Amino acid sequence: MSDNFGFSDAPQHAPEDRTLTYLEAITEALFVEMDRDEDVLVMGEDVGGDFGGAFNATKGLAAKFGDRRVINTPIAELSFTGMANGMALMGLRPVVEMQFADFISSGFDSIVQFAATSHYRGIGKVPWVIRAPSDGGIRSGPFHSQNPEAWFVHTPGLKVVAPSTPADAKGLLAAAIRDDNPVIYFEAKPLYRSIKGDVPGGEHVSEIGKAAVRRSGTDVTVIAYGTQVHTALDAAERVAADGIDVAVLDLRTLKPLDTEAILEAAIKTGKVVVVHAANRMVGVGAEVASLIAEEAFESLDAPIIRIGGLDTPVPFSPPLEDAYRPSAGKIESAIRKLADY
Amino acid sequence: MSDNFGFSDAPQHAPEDRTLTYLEAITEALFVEMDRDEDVLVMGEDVGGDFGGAFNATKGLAAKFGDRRVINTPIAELSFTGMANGMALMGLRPVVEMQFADFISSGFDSIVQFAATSHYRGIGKVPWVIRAPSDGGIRSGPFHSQNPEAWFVHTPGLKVVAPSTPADAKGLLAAAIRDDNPVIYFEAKPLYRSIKGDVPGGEHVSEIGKAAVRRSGTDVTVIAYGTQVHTALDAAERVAADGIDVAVLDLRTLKPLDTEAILEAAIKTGKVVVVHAANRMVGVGAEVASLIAEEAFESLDAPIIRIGGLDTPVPFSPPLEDAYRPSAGKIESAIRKLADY
Amino acid sequence: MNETLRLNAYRWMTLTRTFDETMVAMWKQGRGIGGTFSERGHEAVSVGAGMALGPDDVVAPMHRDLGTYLLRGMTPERIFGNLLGRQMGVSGGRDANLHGLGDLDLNIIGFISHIPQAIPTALGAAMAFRYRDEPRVAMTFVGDGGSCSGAFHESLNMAALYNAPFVLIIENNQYAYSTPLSQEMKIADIAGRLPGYGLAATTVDGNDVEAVYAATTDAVERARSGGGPSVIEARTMRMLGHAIHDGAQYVPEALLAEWESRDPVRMFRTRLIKGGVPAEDLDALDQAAATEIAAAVRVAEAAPLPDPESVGEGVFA
Amino acid sequence: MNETLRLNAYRWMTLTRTFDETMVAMWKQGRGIGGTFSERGHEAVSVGAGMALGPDDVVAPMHRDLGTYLLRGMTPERIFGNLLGRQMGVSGGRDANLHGLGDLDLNIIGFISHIPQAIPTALGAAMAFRYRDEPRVAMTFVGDGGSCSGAFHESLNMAALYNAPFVLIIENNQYAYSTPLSQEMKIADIAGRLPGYGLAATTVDGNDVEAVYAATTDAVERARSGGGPSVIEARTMRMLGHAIHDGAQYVPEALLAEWESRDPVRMFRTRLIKGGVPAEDLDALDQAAATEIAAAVRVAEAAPLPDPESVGEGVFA
Ligand SMILES: Cc1ncc(C[n+]2csc(CCOP(=O)(O)OP(=O)(O)O)c2C)c(N)n1
Ligand SMILES: Cc1ncc(C[n+]2csc(CCOP(=O)(O)OP(=O)(O)O)c2C)c(N)n1
Ligand SMILES: [Mg+2]
Ligand SMILES: [Mg+2]
Repeated sequence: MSDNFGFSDAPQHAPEDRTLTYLEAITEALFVEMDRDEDVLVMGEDVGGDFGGAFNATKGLAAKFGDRRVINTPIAELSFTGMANGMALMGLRPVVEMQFADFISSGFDSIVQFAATSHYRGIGKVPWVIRAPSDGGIRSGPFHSQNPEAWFVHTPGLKVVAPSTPADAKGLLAAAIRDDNPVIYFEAKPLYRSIKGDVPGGEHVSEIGKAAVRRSGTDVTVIAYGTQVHTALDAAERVAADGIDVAVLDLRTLKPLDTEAILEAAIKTGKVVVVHAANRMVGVGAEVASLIAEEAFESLDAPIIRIGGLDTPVPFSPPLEDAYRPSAGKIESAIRKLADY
Repeated sequence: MSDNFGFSDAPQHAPEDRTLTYLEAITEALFVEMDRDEDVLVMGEDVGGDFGGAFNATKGLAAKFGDRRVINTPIAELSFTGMANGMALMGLRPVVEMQFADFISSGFDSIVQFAATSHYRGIGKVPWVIRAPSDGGIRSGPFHSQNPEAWFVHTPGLKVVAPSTPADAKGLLAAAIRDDNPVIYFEAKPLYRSIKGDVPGGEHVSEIGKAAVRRSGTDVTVIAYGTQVHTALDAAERVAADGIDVAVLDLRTLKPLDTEAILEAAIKTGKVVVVHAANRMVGVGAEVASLIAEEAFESLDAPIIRIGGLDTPVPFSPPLEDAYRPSAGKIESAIRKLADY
Repeated sequence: MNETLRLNAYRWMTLTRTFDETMVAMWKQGRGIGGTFSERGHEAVSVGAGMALGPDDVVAPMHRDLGTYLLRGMTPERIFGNLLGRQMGVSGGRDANLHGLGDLDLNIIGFISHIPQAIPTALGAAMAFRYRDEPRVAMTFVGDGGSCSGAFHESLNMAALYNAPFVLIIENNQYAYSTPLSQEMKIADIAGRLPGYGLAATTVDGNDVEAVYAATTDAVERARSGGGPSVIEARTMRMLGHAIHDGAQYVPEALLAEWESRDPVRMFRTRLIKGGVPAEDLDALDQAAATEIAAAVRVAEAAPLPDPESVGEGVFA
Repeated sequence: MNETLRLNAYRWMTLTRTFDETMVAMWKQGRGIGGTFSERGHEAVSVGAGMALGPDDVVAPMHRDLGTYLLRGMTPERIFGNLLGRQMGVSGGRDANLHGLGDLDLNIIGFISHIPQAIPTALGAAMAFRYRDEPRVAMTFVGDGGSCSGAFHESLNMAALYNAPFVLIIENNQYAYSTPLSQEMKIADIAGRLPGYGLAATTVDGNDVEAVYAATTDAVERARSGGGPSVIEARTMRMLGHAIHDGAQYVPEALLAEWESRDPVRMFRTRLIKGGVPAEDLDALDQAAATEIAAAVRVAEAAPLPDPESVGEGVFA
């Protein structure tokens, strides 16, 4: 490992607004934030050199910022995440890449025990970000398709974000880096190259903890995040022809949840579908549905329907994986059921 | 480690029914099942020799069954649980003790990735039990008080049980040992010596997946498990004087959930409080409440109230821990609120 | 190795190589589903080590040990079926590529992604044999990359402590994905770690199937006779990318050229011919392999995908 | 050590011992809350190693390193406050006993139960110093038991790889809870593992504060001057149970007697007196320690518990 690279004083990566893919937006956030703040560094398996990670999200960073700030690690999630804890306590802002979100379980203790509890116990601030390329539908099998966010939303002391658009991919990553707490950033790898969108240039920071209405509607509300925002929007289109007017709320942040926006959206239509790609049982959707059942009970006009992955490992074979995942069709059926209720 | 101990042909530990503490019932189940089946063995930190584990749950086993069947392990949760995976694939039935449930996160990959997925992927059966001494209220601080069951109930492929009585402590442990799947057995350590109850002698096996009505009532249903069954019963007593008739459903198994019993109990009163000691957010209670909000919506007469630990690490100091935990008082308020609704 | 064993070894190596080349070609043609892993360059390790096991021994191969699966009787057909997500594939379409190739009837524990989970799992199998006083051995593999991970340490410490009938093959192929050995560890000699556990370790030329076989046979016999665990570091080279999509531009060409000149299959072929085996006999084995693999692909490609209705089956036993 | 350092070392050792004896007595009298850990027998390690650090260095002590906390300026008052769950305790009543004694103003990273999490954390601190080219060192501790766990391996491999300014003290006190060393590992010499990472390791008498100090000073200076990480195995004995409730009947009496004859505090006192220090000077330090600890207990016991309303504060920064 070479230590000879200094910090860059080059201008920000992209001062002007552009249309970027979701993946490009992630890379741009890393460029901008590393350029802005010398305390920001990137670490993980294969993130360095010319390679730039299994998905090329960190490509170009080592060339610009040097090996010192883009650190290749051995396969040791528990300890390189633990190392990030120590770096963060000393005031650095490490951005740790898990090669796939599936491998975040290998670093579990360093996250849920150390990072999550440290500020509460008076140990100090742990301002890191873990980037976790998650989600499936791309035939990667049980160990390269997982959506493990529920484990972390359940655990007190972690923030969790899950962008669904290129603009949020950039803005929430920047916000996560600037946040003084450990933030797990679930990036939906099926969106990497499949969606493009307008992304503000230069510094662009979204607010953590704020949901966004992606579509307004008066009949049924679909609450979703990540890939499923797009699936929900598809489903909304499908039923629009039949005069069913669907609202889609994108949670964007899973912890802290934007309870105000959730309740407002639920109350508006009185009929709610909650959707995520992660398996349904004790998923984040259960929290959203329970919240509504407790706080917006009076406004409810129908059962709250949850749609998620089935309660199985993520199967590989296309017909099985398709049966496993939420889909526009499944959401459409739920919407119609509620509309008819 | 000595290999010289054979298997015992002594009679079962306790052929006759007795009044036992919760902890004694656990030990008795281990005796009976080890005596019955040579494939059953016990492993974990400090479980062996004369010591018998941090809580003495395995005391006497090594003397009776030998070091060969009661294996002291180094501090290596990831790999001794992984070892249990391999043993179980070969047909043994290891019962692994986590010294505290809090340390189950150190063995996470071996549980949620390997054991949970193996049968589905065609690798084979993994019939182990992990005993996890959980729960707090006894001033043990953030790392000796945790209730991590939600992580595992969310993960497809694991069974999860949580006995609240000595009879179930014995019966569910025996059932877990005989089950062909990985079963996590959350034993509530605050109950170890604080409750006694009648326990059937000899072989006693409870059915996994069946909830039990611990108290019938017509006004409000409290659904709970583990320590909180007792707290709920206390709360029910408190309001009984005012003519509020409370039903208490003890889940006993958290996965697979007894959805039928839950819905029946919810429908009966139309008013539900869900309680657990684990923190509330994305807890098992969220699944129970969401299930009811979806499947028993028509029968609901009031919001579903969830009570759980706060969304903080478990604090040590008595006033903080008391504020953190569910209590008879908190449950009582919820019951009254619903009764008045 | 005697003559029979040598011909057997060649047979498995050429079958493995043919499988691999066919698979790589199919994926390039877009006939694959998802990604997959080539094990080109690893044939001597997977075949040499696998052949050292007895039929009752258990093995937990990793993603570059195709040869081990094949020689233990997992048919190319079922493996192609797995790669293609077919119902008749080893995992019934549930697991991907070279993961999930588990069949306890063949005494094979299937691979799991999370590195190096195979080590404690195989150690557990060894502990079961010890528990039951069965004269069986459990073997598994780990990469140079996987050897940096905690379970390596925890498990080898316990293997030594419990004197388990356990054999670990370290496949040091110079890279973990894009990361060269020099960025994985300061040392160059992974086997040098083993004395720290009270374990003996040997280093062998991982491109020499007979050397791998000899070292593994010693280790297996030691384990079987109560002599405890051992570890073998096989030095080899991953000749293609990490996975099928990876062009591996990060590997210096000279390094590849050097190892290409020591290709395990060709090297062994040359040795056999020098030792008096008629080239035609080897050609016949090559031909048989080609025929077998082509047939396997035909069967797998024609086989049906799983019924989506079955998706929920088998989560619990 | 020169005269001043030696007196200093004695001062911290006797303060540590007095704290520990007072704590044990209080818990036996039912004046404690929850459990706690005695570090009797570990005074030479925690004081000798801790004194080798400069003020800007960072340390992550474990549950038997009371001396290190004290000598870095964490007052007995605040520590008793922590043990008793008081608002003025180090963690404000949030963490228990000797956990959660963190104070970055004193360059102390508080302990976390999950063994051996302190190792990667302290390594991360060392990496931050290296990143910023600061001449600072990070030090931490692990038990014999903790050395069997995966993070030990992963972290030492990375410490060597990155040449981090990092020092690890292995406190080999013969037991992990009830489990003797012989049931934790096959080897007897934990330091023997370190060459496997490309690291130097030294073994010292953990009951000799000067030996610990000398070895640690070397290690700290090497780390500070860019010479990279090192590991010191300090051999000592846990003289009481694992935690306060544990009678430790599983420890052979002869073993305890042997180590009792080498009690680190008494041994050092004898050496100091032999070296010409007047016994009265040491008595004065003992007396000062007794006064300080008694006062600390008074303050902590009188201090208020936290306000239950504050329970939700501080989860996020
Ligand atoms: C815990 C974990 N982290 C990351 C990965 C992703 N991954 C798959 S293979 C691999 C490299 C493995 O290198 P090595 O162990 O040397 O085996 P090789 O592929 O070279 O045969 C990585 C990083 C994984 N499978 N498991
Ligand atoms: C991962 C993990 N497993 C189990 C425990 C419970 N535990 C606390 S201390 C201890 C023994 C530690 O032994 P050692 O590392 O030798 O330190 P010592 O207590 O002897 O100083 C155990 C098993 C823990 N803290 N962390
Ligand atoms: Mg490799
Ligand atoms: Mg110890």
